[in-house]
Amino acid sequence: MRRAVSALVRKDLRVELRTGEAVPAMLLFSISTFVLFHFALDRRSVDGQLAAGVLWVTLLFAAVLAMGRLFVAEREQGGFDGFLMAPVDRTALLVAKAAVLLCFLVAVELAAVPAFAILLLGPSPWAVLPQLCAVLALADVGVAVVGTLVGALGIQTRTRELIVPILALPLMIPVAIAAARATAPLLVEAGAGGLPGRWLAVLALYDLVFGLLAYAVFDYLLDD
Amino acid sequence: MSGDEPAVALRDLGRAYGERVALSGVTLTLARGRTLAVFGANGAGKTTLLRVLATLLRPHAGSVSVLGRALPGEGWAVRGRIGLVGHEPLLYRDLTAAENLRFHARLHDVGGGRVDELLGAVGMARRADEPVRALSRGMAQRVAICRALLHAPDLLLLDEPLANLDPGAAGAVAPLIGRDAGLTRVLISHDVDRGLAEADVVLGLRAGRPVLVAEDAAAVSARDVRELYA
Amino acid sequence: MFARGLRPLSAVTVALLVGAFALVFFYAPNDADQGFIQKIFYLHVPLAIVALCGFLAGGWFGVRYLRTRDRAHDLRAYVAIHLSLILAVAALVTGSIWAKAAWGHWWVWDEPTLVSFLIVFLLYACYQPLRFSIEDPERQARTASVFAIVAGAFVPLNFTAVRLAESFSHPRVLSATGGSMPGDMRITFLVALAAMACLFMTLWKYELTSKQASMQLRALKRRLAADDDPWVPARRSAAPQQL
Amino acid sequence: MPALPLDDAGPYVAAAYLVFLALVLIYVAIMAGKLARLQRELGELTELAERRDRARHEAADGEPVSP
Repeated sequence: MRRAVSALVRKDLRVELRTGEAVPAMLLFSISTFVLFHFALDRRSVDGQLAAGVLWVTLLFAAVLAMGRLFVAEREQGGFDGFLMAPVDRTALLVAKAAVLLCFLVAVELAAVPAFAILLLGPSPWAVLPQLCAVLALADVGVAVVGTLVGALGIQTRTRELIVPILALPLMIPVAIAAARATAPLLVEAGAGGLPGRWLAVLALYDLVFGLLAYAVFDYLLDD
Repeated sequence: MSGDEPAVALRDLGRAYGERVALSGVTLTLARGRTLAVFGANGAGKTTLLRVLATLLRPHAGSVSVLGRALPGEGWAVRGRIGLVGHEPLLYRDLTAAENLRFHARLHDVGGGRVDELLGAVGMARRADEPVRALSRGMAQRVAICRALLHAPDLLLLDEPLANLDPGAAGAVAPLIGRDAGLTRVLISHDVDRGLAEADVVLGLRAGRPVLVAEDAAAVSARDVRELYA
Repeated sequence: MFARGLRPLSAVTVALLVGAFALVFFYAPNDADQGFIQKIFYLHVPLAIVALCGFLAGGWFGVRYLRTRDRAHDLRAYVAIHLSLILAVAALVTGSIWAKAAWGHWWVWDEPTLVSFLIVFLLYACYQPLRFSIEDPERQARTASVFAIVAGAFVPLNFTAVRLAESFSHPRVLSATGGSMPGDMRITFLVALAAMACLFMTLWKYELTSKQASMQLRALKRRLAADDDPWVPARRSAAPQQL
Repeated sequence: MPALPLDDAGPYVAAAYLVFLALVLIYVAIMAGKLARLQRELGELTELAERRDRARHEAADGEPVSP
């Protein structure tokens, strides 16, 4: 299992490094969205709940871009067939793809969050960086798992580019609620409030439920 | 599992895509070390048969046993013991030939030395570090043959393995996948004479039905086979 | 196979539905807070509850399909979700009318149950396009079942998250959904709920029977026309075409 | 919140119940359409079966009688 997961992850990361398909697009998308928000909201800076909302909507939309691409090479270049004939557990593909998506999200956030802080955010986020990272990490795990599931559902269809967003957005609403509520007190102008543990618990619950769910149903998506 | 069990045993195998029947009532046995040649026009169900044997498609009717294991229930037990050369090379276009093979070697838990050995055998050692997208179809086909042979499969499924290969390349892969390699093979071919020469058992399909089943290929004339395409 | 018991079920449904509406308008007292407008409650809440149960049933049949690969389960799941979507539209519209009458707005965000319901509806609204964009019937059934299971598990998770989000910032506006109803209101509500559940069951069985009949007809047509043209491709559809 | 008097509330309640009624009726109408299609297809099938029977009869009549 570990051997297969590492082979799959390394393969995907190598392709991404070589072609640069997903991460640069996601990053550009995020920064353009920040600019768009600046004009649409007509604000020089945002803080509090508004800042949290802008940040999370942008990150979640950017994640949707990667979900649609996640399994394209497997379907179009025969990766599924090659994987399915190998003597490895099919869950390895779920774990590997979720890990790859997680890597993409982290890579995008490493650049997008500083960009957000520079372009749009009023209060300085550096003081609350550890708490912010905790929220980002918990939310990313959930988005990665759900995104893998949605990507695998979407790749079965002929209209992947339509199905993936309309499936992913409602499924990610709990993440949006919890992550934005958890981030909001960190980004207030008057000085950061505490990190609300309740919302971290919701995020953790979300990760757990969808993790187990994906583990239970993923095999069936590969089974012709 | 005893060694004298047939490599492939089909009884009344059927498979449909929705209402369209792709295969029905296929019954045959293939002993180990022998070659089954499958003939039939486009859409006759050859590729479907191959994918069922490769555990990539579930059979819908009848029973299928591959290497002594019943499909689809025991598919896990034969995975890693089957090699497939299909229409598509099943290679990632943005990785090099060697990287593709090393990826599959890791999935199959095979050492990396085997990769270089096989690439050399098909005459691809020099182009091993070029991305697959830069290779010609024939070269990609040679790499695909390496991929199918990496894990020394007990059953080799070949869908027109020599398509796109020039005579030199065909000669290079012949010792690996030809009759002399001594492997159990299922071979799809449109080249009737060459296919018959390779075959021990012959199956002719028309619209998913087995219209020609011969346990002894010598008894089949090229004319009988050509009629399938009429 | 699906039509068994359809006739008595229909009769019970009619009786319960008529009884429920009679109770609503002639028996149940006007609500102390809201007055006459509260009568929408007996329609809106059963609609929503039955629709949610229908969605969850879709997930359950999805599990059954993946376990057994019996296409009948896929058909059951499809019809259950399809009907629940219709009921969900009705629930949202009646909820909206209620909000307008009671609070003066067509939509209120501080009612977590209603908001959660909208999210769930948006998710399940993807079910039909998802099915429609997959041609191979087996893959369609498989993917739709996986979706139904995931969405089914999403329902309680979503309700939890939305309730947490709203209840801490606003007091709950509506307490009538809780257990503190007077006895005659409660009886009326329960009868209305039973009537709605029976209506759902009746329509579900009805639609299953109808779908199965057209499948049988198609199969027969194929057999009779076998000589002239061997295979006429089915119209593309979100619904299962074959058992 | 003040309770709405019956006159104001009446139309809203009526509208809600009418929405429900309308949806059920639309459903019935759609099912009626399906039933009509089913019937039409059944008619086609009947015709097909009759044509086959006739063709079989004609073939039987046209066969040369063996001595």
